[in-house]
Amino acid sequence: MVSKRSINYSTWTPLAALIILIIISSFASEYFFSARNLLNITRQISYTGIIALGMTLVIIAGGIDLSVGSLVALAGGVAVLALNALGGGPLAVAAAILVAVIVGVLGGAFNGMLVTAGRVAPFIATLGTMSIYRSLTLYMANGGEFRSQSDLFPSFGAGLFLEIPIATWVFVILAVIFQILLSYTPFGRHVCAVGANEVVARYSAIRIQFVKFMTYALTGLTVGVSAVLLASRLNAVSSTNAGVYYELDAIAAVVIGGTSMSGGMGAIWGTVIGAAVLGIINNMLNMAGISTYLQGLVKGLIIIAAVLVQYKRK
Amino acid sequence: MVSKRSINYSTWTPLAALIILIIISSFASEYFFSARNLLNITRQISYTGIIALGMTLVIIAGGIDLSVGSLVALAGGVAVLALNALGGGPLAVAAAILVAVIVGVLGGAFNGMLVTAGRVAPFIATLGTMSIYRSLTLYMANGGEFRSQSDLFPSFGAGLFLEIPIATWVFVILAVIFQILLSYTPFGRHVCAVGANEVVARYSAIRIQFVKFMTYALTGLTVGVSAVLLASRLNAVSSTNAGVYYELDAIAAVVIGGTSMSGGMGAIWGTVIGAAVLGIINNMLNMAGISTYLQGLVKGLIIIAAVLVQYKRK
Amino acid sequence: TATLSQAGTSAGTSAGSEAAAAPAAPAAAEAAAPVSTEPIKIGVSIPSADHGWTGGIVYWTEKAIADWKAKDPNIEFVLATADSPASQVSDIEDLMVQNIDALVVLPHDSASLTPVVEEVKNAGIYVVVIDRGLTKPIEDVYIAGDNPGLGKVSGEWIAEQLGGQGDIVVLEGIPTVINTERVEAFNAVIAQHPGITILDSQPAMWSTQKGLEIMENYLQKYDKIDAVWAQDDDVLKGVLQAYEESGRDDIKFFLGGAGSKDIIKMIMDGDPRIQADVTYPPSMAATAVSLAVMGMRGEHLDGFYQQQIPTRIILAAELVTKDNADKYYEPDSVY
Amino acid sequence: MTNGQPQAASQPADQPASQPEELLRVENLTKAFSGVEVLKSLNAGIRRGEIMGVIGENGAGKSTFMKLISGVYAPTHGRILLDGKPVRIATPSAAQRLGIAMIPQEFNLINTLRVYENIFLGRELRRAGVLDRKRMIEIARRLFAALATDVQPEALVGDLSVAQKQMVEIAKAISQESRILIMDEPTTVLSRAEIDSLLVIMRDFTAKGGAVFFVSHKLAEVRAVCDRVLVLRDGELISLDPVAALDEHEMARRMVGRDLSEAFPAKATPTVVQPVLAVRSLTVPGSLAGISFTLQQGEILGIAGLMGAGRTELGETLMGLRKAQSGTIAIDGAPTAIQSPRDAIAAGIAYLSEDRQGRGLLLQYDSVVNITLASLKQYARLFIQNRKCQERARYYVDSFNIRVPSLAADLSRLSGGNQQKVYLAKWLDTAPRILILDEPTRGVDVGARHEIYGFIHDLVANGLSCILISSELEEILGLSNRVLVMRSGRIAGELAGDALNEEEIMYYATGLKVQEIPGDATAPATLSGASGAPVE
Ligand SMILES: Nc1ncnc2c1ncn2[C@@H]1O[C@H](COP(=O)(O)OP(=O)(O)OP(=O)(O)O)[C@@H](O)[C@H]1O
Ligand SMILES: Nc1ncnc2c1ncn2[C@@H]1O[C@H](COP(=O)(O)OP(=O)(O)OP(=O)(O)O)[C@@H](O)[C@H]1O
Ligand SMILES: [Mg+2]
Ligand SMILES: [Mg+2]
Repeated sequence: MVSKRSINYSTWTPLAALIILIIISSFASEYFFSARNLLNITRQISYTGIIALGMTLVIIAGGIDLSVGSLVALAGGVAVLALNALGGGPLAVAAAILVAVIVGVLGGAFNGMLVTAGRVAPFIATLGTMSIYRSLTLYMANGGEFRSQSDLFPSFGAGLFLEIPIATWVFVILAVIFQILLSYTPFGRHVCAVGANEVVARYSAIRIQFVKFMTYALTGLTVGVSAVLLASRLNAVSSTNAGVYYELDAIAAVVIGGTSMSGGMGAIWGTVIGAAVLGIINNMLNMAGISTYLQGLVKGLIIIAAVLVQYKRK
Repeated sequence: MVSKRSINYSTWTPLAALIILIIISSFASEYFFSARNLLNITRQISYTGIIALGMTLVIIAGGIDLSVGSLVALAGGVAVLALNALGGGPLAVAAAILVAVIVGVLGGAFNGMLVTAGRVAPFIATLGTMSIYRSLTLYMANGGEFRSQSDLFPSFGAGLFLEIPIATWVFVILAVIFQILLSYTPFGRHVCAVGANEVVARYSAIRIQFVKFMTYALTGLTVGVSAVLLASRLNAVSSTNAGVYYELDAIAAVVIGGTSMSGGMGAIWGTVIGAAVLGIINNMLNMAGISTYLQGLVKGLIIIAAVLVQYKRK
Repeated sequence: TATLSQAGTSAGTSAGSEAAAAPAAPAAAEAAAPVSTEPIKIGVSIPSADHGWTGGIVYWTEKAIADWKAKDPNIEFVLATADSPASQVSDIEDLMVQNIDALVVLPHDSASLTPVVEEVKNAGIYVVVIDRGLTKPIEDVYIAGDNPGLGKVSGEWIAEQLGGQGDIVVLEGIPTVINTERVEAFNAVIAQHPGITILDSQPAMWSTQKGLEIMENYLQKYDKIDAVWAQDDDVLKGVLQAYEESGRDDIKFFLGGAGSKDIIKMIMDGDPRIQADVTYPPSMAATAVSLAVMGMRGEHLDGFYQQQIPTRIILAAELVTKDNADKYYEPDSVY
Repeated sequence: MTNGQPQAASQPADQPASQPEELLRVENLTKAFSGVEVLKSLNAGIRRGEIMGVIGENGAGKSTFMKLISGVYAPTHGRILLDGKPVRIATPSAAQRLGIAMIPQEFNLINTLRVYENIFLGRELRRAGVLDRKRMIEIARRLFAALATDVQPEALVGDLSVAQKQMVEIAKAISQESRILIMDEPTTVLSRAEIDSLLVIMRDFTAKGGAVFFVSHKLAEVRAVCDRVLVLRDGELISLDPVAALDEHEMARRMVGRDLSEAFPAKATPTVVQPVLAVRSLTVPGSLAGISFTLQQGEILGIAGLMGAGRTELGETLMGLRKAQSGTIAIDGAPTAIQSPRDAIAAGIAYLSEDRQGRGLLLQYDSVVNITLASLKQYARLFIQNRKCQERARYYVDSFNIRVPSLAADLSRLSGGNQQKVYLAKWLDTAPRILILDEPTRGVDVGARHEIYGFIHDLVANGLSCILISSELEEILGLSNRVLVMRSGRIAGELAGDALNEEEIMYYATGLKVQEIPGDATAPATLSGASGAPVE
């Protein structure tokens, strides 16, 4: 019966929360439905949304990654350094993107190493790297910003393609890829198996350690992508507050999306909805001009409500 | 065999980490072993340490509480308001202490309600209340500080009893009480059972919901105590950053102490050691005068190392 | 403290001139050969770099420490940064254990740090407080920027530029006393100009990204905005980004705050959107370190006729415009 | 229990005796857990086309033996030869590659995955890199058709009943093109029909030259299907003989090492007729419809029925684990509201679930904690008196002769039968007056089974009343004074005295017969309840 709940959980229920929220928002502000506002939201959610995609796999496999926020700052920072070192031309931009992704993957891989080879509890391992990655970033930037000298770089982070922000495109495409990965490939099945019952997974000839490792590495990849989008958007990376609290937003998106923290099952598209829910909450609160101090209250209530709705629907 | 690990885990291994750390520290700074410094450490760890005691129960019962940091600010703030309202005399101080504890318990109880009656996943429920409690605090203080007008209030937060800080006394006494609660009472046994296998617990006529609820309420109590100690130490409570990141420190203390995040087993005294480990790390980094940017790096590495040591010893 | 300053004056006067010169012209530091001085230990406790400006504080503090170390090997510094009032209290407790002679502190919160700094003072340690005043006058020297001033100057300049007519939006900082002081002063000024309406005012947490998101929303909500007050230059960067992307051209000008080098540079380069800035220099931290050293050594400021260092130094919130921008440009600073 | 069809199939004649040489052989195979040798230098071989029965008491080492062959454990020493060549079977996957498939005693299924996904876990079929669901589902469907069971390939394993899960395990094992099939007590939870089809499938498998290890406590089945029988006792090989050479009594004797007295203790018919428990038209939407019956002081009331008849639900409802929509429960004639297990315990009711590992015991805790878990109040005024708990646990371990390395050893290291005894002890420690046993001997060997029968008998003799839910008709018939037969949530009939025999039970269980008036004096209630009740 436990399984039962978490199953409904990850089916249609997150949608209910989203729809309710959209209705509320459309009343809260007449600007909500303006095309531009909706596009803004899609872009605003893409940064944590992309990370949440990787986080979904990690959580389904029974893990957690608290280090993503710090890793965003690190990957973005190094990317900007590379960009400036290479002169900021088109090739430099391409290189910067590559570098960000590589740093992200390496950072994720290190988390994976600690959890698999080192057998450190994921919460602790990534709590540690959260502190480590941030510290490295601060050290490199001496507490300041990584500033890009390229005029080309911002153009793609801020740019549109077919009227739609590039960040949004990336988010959607990655979401589709991860959905396929999770639901239509053996690897995806193995991720669920590992999260649901490690022993059984081992008996079924699944390389548990490899699967776990990959979930962290993939999360690192999403972090890298998110980092470069963010960096090029602002054309700079603040070592102090780039990516701060991203881990909480990403995890919240995953769980609101119906993936249970206990692992074993979840859905990528649910996570996308979860990210949308959070984005709309933020947008609505700003639009409605609610007392800034009370925004946290509303946000907290809505997050809880969103999950409550899921159970009621059950 | 998983269980087997968490057993060794929670027996003697955290001690190894602590001892190694103490040795390092004594080399890192000649001041480390000065009585004054050691007493400082015990006081410094008491604030999150006390919270970690309650957190241990929550985690053993299979839950988690992210809201403790915000609740510290809320309970402390309300306590200061009460203190000032009552004129800051001895009675007012007593009242303030009571108020802080009551607010803490209520806050914890609300978390418990959400998790049991509301059936919201603990991570999400407390992620929500984390935001809610902080927001309420900001709203009441209008983003500023709650300043006590009492000269008596600070005296006990900063005060000594038999040369030992009062905060330390409270920590030790509460630790003993919680150790007894966990290891020598039916309630403690039930907490373990619920965390180990909820279904079995239910079939064994254990009131699962009640037990879970109590773990959160008790955590709220520890938060209240910690909050009043902190408030009286500072003679004020900052609505913006009082208790920020306490949840991470508390959870880290619990897990370094050998309690597994998956629940079912754990030890209070392990948590005390975990808190000590974290406190010594901070103290050592300050004493050794390591570059402020690299302190995070060292801290992260040591947290991971501490847990690694536990496995090696296994 | 009397005894302290006595000891100081006797030993100090000789080294006085260089000492005073040092922070003003760090270049001179290397030249001067160290004169024999009794060793002193100075503890510095500041907030960790949680946004651009505090990043600047850390940068300037370390710079001053480096300069002084190069100049006088007998001065030992211990620097600790804290991410919350509670951990700053711990830091200061740890500093006391290390027998410091002087403490330079930028309190996370005024009231929260007062008790522990009082303990420090009672232990006979020389105390220099930066920026956020304690709730009791404990310190030997207090140096700070002018928060209400920043709000006031900003308000007056905007009002003048708008000719008393127009709609403006405000992006506040992290909700703290500092932010409140600035915003209240600003609002007070604007209130005197009925022609000017503040359409909206939300906290951007002194973060570029938050500034970007909030400005995006502002641009959604308000079809006509005449001017923007961002209060902090990091936030202003995000604001400009959002404005560029929106492709709108109705906003006449933007005003940031605290004088980060990028924004100052833009003013120097004559960017039409940004014609001014208001200072709140993080370099005050470096000055504070120097004041601590000089205070310990019992020196007085060069050209000052007072025997003692002034106990209160408030750095005015100055208006930076194209004409004087170069004087405020710090190319090496992180902020 | 004797069943014709597979028996016929078990004539040595109709198996390919063409190539008698051995497929797999173990030499001096030894396994020790933390020093304790649980399998002692075993030498044996299995031939192509052979079904070898492996029997022995709980803890004899059967599962360990099987786990060694299937790569779950590594032998302490000794070696395994496949086709005469030594092989190292380090992991289950290695075993799979060598063509050795295992149906484990404990379920190895992922509840959150679908049936077909479980069957193909770790060896998914793919087309163009992505999963080929169609084919996997199709194959799964065929497997279940062959097994004559109604499991849906796309159902979530978590929603299946115990028996259905067992079927999935079987399908998973036979779906791997393997030469050696290891079955560790596959039939314990199966219905007769399912068992029969399974035995047929085993035959097909061997007919193709494969070999089967068949671990079971159901000696009749062993007799029916096996060619040779390997008897283990305390980890040692007692005998390996053709099945023809021994009857069930002989098997049992070799397993236990002594002659077993009469299979079931003599029934004690309750002297005074005094109702302890009276249930009136108890209804739980979806599972129970107007259940009415009475339990007499000191009687054993059997409840028979097919899988899914709702017996477990009845037990769970009486224990306050499921919410009854209507109906009354009276203890000693006094109406008693049972809303929660606590109420049930207060009312003197104890219920042993059919799923002792999932619902009964905390496997990572020791026997002391487990035995005192439900009765902790007795041992604690304010604090738990650990010494008392220890003594109590010791008492049960001795009197039930539970084989534990030590009181402090966690239950995950105990064999099924010993776990069951601990489970019984746990509930007897709540001093119940009404004991509800759901499949109490599932996966328990003859020896332990007799002991448990003995315990039940003594308890009842001492005034305890017992409801015995079981799929083992033998057991029901052997122990019960009266038997209720359940069918789709209703009481289809009550049998006692001469009417109490296998055929009658089956008639009611399968719906061939329905009693108009259940034996109770509460016909109206029952009828109204029954008529108004939804059919599953
Ligand atoms: N992982 C383990 N660690 C320690 N001891 C074990 C372990 N697994 C089994 N044992 C011990 O080995 C002995 C044999 O266990 P095994 O499961 O093979 O018995 P079995 O014949 O399968 O019994 P059953 O019929 O109840 O399944 C038992 O005494 C058991 O306690
Ligand atoms: N262990 C279990 N896990 C999940 N569901 C179960 C379990 N046991 C029973 N059920 C559910 O209860 C329904 C009724 O089965 P139940 O076990 O109550 O019948 P029963 O008459 O007790 O037969 P048996 O006890 O032999 O399974 C099953 O169809 C199944 O859906
Ligand atoms: Mg077995
Ligand atoms: Mg059943």
